[in-house]
Amino acid sequence: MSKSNTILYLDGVSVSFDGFRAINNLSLVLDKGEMRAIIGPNGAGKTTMMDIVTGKTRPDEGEVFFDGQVDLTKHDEAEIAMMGIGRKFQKPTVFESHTIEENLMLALKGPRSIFPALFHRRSAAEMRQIDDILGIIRLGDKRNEFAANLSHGQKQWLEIGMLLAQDPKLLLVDEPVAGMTDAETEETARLLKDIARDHSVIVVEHDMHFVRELGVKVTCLHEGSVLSEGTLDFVSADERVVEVYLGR
Amino acid sequence: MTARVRTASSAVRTPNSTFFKGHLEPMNLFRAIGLTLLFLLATLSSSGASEADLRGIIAKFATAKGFSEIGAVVHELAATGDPAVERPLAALADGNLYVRKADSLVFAGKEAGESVQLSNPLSGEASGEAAKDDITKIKVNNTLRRVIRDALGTLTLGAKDPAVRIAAADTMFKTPDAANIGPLDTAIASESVASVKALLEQARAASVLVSDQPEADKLAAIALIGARGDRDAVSLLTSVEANSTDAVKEAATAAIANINSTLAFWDAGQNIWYGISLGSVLLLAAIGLAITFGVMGVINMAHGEMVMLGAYTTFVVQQVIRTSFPDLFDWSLVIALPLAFLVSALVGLIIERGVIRFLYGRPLETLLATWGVSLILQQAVRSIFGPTNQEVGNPSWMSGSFNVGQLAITWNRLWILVFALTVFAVLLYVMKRTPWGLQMRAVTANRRMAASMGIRTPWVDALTFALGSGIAGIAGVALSQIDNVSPNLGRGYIIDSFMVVVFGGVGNLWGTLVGAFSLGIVNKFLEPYAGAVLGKIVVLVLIILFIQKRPRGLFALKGRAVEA
Amino acid sequence: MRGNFSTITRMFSASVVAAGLLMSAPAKAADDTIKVGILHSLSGTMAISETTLKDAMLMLIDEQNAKGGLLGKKLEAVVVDPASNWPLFAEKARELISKDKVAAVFGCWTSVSRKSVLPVFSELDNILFYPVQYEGEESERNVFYTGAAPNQQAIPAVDYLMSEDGGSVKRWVLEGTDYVYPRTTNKILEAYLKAKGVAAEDIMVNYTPFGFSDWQTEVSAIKKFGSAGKKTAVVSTVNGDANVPFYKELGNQGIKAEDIPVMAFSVGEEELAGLDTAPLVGHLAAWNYFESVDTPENKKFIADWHKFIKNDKRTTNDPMEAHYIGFNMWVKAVEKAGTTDPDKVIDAMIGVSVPNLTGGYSTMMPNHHITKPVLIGEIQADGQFETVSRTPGLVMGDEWSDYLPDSKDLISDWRAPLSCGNFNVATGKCGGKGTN
Amino acid sequence: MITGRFFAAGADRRIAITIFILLAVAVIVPLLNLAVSPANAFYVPSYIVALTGKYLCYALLALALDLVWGYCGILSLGHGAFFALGGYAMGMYLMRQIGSRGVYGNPILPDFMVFLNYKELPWFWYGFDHFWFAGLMVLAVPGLLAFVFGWFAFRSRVTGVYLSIITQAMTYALLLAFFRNDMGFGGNNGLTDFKDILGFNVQADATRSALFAASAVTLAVAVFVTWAIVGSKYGKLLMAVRDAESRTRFLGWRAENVKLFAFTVSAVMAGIAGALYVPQVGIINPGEFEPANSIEVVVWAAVGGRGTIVGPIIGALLVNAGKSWFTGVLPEFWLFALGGLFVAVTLLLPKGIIGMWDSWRGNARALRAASIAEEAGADPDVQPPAKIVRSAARKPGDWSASSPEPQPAE
Repeated sequence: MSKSNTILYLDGVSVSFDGFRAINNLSLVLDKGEMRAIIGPNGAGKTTMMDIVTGKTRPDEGEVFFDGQVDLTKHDEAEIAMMGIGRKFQKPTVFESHTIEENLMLALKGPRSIFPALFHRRSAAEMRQIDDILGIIRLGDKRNEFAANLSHGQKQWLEIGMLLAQDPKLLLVDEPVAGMTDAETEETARLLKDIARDHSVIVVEHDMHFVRELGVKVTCLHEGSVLSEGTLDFVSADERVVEVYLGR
Repeated sequence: MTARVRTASSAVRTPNSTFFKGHLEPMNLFRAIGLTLLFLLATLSSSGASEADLRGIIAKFATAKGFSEIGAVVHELAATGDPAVERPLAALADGNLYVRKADSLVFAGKEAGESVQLSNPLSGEASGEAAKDDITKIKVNNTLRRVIRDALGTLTLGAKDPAVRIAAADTMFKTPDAANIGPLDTAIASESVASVKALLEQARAASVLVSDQPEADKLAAIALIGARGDRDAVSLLTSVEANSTDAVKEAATAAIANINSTLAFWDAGQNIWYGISLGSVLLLAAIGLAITFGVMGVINMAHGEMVMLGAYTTFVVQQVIRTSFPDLFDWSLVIALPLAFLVSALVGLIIERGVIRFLYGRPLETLLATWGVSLILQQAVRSIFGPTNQEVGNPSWMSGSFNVGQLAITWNRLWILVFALTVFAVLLYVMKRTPWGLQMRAVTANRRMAASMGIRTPWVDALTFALGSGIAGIAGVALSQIDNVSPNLGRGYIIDSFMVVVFGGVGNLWGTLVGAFSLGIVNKFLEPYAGAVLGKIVVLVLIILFIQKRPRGLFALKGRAVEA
Repeated sequence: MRGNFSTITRMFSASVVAAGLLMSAPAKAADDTIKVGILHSLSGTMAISETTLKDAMLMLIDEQNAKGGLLGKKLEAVVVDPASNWPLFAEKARELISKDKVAAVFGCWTSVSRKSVLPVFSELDNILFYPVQYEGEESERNVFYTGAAPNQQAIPAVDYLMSEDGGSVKRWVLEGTDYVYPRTTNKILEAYLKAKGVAAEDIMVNYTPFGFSDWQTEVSAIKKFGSAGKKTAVVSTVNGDANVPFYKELGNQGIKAEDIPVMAFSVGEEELAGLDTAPLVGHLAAWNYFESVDTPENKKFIADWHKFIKNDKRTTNDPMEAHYIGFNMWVKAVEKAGTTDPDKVIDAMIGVSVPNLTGGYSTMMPNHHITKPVLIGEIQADGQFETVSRTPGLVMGDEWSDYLPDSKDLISDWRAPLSCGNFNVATGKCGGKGTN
Repeated sequence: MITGRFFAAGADRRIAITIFILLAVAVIVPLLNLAVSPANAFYVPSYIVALTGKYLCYALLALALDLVWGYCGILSLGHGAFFALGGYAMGMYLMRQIGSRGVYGNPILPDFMVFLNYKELPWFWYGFDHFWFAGLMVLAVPGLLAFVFGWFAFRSRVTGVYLSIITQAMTYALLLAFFRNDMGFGGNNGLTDFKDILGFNVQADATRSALFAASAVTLAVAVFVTWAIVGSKYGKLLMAVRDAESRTRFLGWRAENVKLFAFTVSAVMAGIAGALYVPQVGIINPGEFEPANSIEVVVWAAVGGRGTIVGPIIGALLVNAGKSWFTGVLPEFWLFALGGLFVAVTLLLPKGIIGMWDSWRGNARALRAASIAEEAGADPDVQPPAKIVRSAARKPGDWSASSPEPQPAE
């Protein structure tokens, strides 16, 4: 496999915690501009994989490359984030004692050191960017609300908005529709498809309807390695997937 | 006894000028005069002195002025060689000999409140009472006590009890005297217990070294003493080295070097023992914390005060025992243990129900609130018992020490070690093997799941906290044996306890065990080089650095990050 | 938004006013009483020692009032709690003098607390009676030192140990807590011992931290040092709390007083009360007073104390005697001066002589230290000391030790015309202080 | 923009008023002390000046602690160490100013060195005869210690109670170290017997008043600086790190640097507080390193309201005034009161006095605020009135942990 032209390249990655192999010889390649859905039962290693990509967990062995040439195992979370990998957590994590606007302001792409932040003044360009994102995530009217006052679904969106503000090359989105109504789910799918037009995206999700709606290539993980990969129809037809995950 | 004295008298040698050379210290002068008198008198009266004679000598205590005159009377008494003088001499050493002001008669006495029960110093027959004001105590000081001990040493060489003979041999070893050789020879001849015999031979060798016997004998003596190999041997040989010449001096030097190299090895062992012993104290102090902090995540800053409550419980128990059941004193700690556990556990339960349960999930607030509780408990104890230290006595089985090789091991430290390990083992058992332990671990692992399975989680919390506090309480019983029992007792242990738990790894009892012993040993190895203060600072800095390296401690549980 | 303003103003004024009010509220200056400040810690680490002194002072003041007070007025004790916090000592001293207008203050225990309040006393010109043995090297116009200077405790103690009665000690362990008093005392003793011909290798000095509790290593080092074939003694300046574990370890490791006696300067009856003294019989302490001293004055003092404190078990100790002497001296000086004005009383104090509890008189010397007998006592099984030696006469407190190179030329004399606490006899100049 | 905000309405107004009051006090109290005759009812006695001056230093210390605790969630139980180090730096300057007026008259060596037989001045005492150098050290020493300590701790992601415990270990280690006489800092007795500061007698009423004014002005400046920091984007980031540290990391912020900056600034503020404190109380000794002191600072901040700027100041003033009162009038009850305060504040007043006041006022204002928010919503430069104090914790324990149940310590 060639690394060039991939946005994310995992080869033979393993990691274990206290003897438990969370990721076992996992290989996964994501092309530039691709959106990929990852499914799999609990404990299949989905979140751990994201931890490895974002630098939170170091793999015991294996290669992890970003954009074809950057070895991600040598960098920490902040560096990786700066390179252009954004991540949304399973549980929506926003800054609850800040307003929506401030949340986005902190996420906006820009210098990430202390002193610029200390003497930072809002520019019109930044305000425009924030306006745009607020439009995309449909929170324009709540700009000055505290994030804590948002509903669960709105927090999910805000978090996605913060990812957008980061302007990453690759988005890792963990269970974006958990706890959402059907309408919200559809809305989110549309939003992600929008985003996927100019970003690479990995979506982890249990909701099969949602995955179907995304209409992208699917990878099924099981016990830390790839069980099956292909279109949703292909994967859901796979005997082993049915066995361990979808159920008969 | 008479036989012994007779033989002794035949071996009498008048102290000559060589004996005095280099020994003109007052102590030796005392002893020399005493021994001279002893043997002169012994030659005169082959069958011991009559009781009237002894009475006459004892009466001199009434008129003796100052320690040196009293000392002279002691010598005179010892010189009679009569075993009957043991009683008055022992009474004198204990400060129980009195002079009645009215008639200047000497009595043994026993204090009973404001008056003193008098008895005949020789026979021990009771002879009435006297008010304290009517009698004068015959004062003794260290020097006199030593003189008496030496005198008694010679007198008790033939005692029935081997322990007394050992003590006598020991005394004579430490205070060698050429005149002792004779009596020792007799004693060695009739000694049947091998270990006592060896000691007597060493005592004899010591005496040979200060005599003017031939060089060959002295060299043999040095070899014998060198084989003894302890500090007392070094002490003796050092003075021999200083006071002799040529071959003897060389032999002494060699023997000292030899002993010192063995002792260096034992010193390392001793350090490890001290470390283990300190470790056991740390373990005791920290183990309760390992439960409240490690298992429940509750930062209990009042933990030290739980220890203090345990110590005060011990004090109260001993107080009751002293006034009401003096015979039970040796059992006081055993009685105090369950009570201390209950007292501290109860207070812990109250704290948990009253304060901590409202603060679960907010560890920093818990820290502050329990700190406040600790201030209140401290001041409460201070108000009730007063600010001064309280006396907690050591039961006899926790006093003194014994030797393993050249390792001096004190009983109280050993018992504390045993106790700490026992508590640890019991706790481990409770956690791993009992239904309650299972519930506790279940609640720790997954609270909601545990609750839905019918475990009453609030009760488990409360009881776990009470258990942790109760264990701190019984730690207090043990610590009362080696530390001050004062309202500040707990303060001294809280930081150390936290260090142990954090170092060992939170949530892991084995980590606490390893943490406590390794910190204890490191501390004790640093102490001789860096001094106590610097040693402690170094340990603290090491822990701070260690936590940077392993933020979750030595035995941390790894796992997929919980966050996100 | 006015709410914000009022919030803030109210809160601020509340706290500032509270601070002010709290401080100034009870300044009911009754003219018919003379106020006496008592500045001893009632909480914190020093409470263990100082609380007793507060009670002793209250008793003395009660007794004086029963005798009709002073200058026809009643005495009134003002008790404050500096909580073992040294800056708080200074604050409380200031409060006593400025707010409560006390005529004199009896207080402090540790050297650092005394050092902390010194500037306050000289600034506000009041009198402090300091009742605890200390390291010397100080003589202030506003302070009267009724405890022992090193030469009133340490040197006679060492003399005793060197004497025939004391066991002709040849080898010395100087064991202390790491603070100024032990450091200075040990410096003086080292110089003194060397002057007496003790070789450097026969002196071992060791320091441990405050509240030290694990003495295993130190005690075994003492044992080792003591096995060099010469009579060895320990001179202990170990402070307060650390003593109990120290003695327990000594007892357990079998160090008997007959073999290696320990001479302590900071262990009194109060400290022994927390100990089972049976294994310690024969260990020594040097003080200027023991509870066991058999004089009528002492008997009365102890009886009064037991009555006052309503507990027959409470002991008396040396610092209590120091307060007894200090208080009586102050009373006498006030009567002599006819006023409580500190300036006049300070001048009247010198030369005042009052009975002490050990059957003699103590006199205030021009260096603001007093004359005292020095007693050496051995610990008894009942927790008391028995006097085994006593200096033949009274010893005058020597503030500037003759055994320290930098202070041997200094003297103190607060009488006119010298009026100097650190007069250098070599240069003939007052060291720059105290000429006011 | 800063000035714009400063004169704007809302929570910021509270800051302006605080600064105004502090500056006013800095002028009025010395005037009432020096220019008014003691007989006058408005006279402020010197000891009140000294006492409140001391409180203001404590208030500065509490504010410093609050910057890291309230705004960044770092519960430092070792801030007393920075305070004490600043104090020692100032104390060393004051010691050198004694010159030959010490009891032994040695022009170079302080008294304690003379009787401990120091032959010459230890190297670390060099330069302290200059005020500028000492002033620099007041900032540098605590700052550097905090920087090094924080750099290690935050980089290794030591957080929560672990951090609290090792900060406590730090101050404890320093306590033991400074107790050692061999360290050359005067051991247990510390540094004392000061004479002059910048040529003025430290005991003179005028100097005291000047020090008081300096403390008040410094506190005012510190309030302003803290306010500016907290209001900046960095300040938002600081709170973001407090609320969701991992989120900030995945946004590309270096959370450890964010914390390190606040920790260092806070330590420097604490150092300044210590430096102002020492000439006013006349002594600095290792007792200031006592872990108990650092914990007491935490309760000042908690009483007033952490995560606010005014709260810690009010807390420090009130608790210390209470301490002065209790230790004078009811000595036996001081620890009961202090201990009870700890418990009561954590249980009943988690947001402190300020927080309680705000939530009380908040209900009344909520309606009005909502309508204003609508009008003002479009203009980004005008801060809408907050429903609550924006920086205060919204509810107790918000940033401590998410679940209100016992959690095994991580």
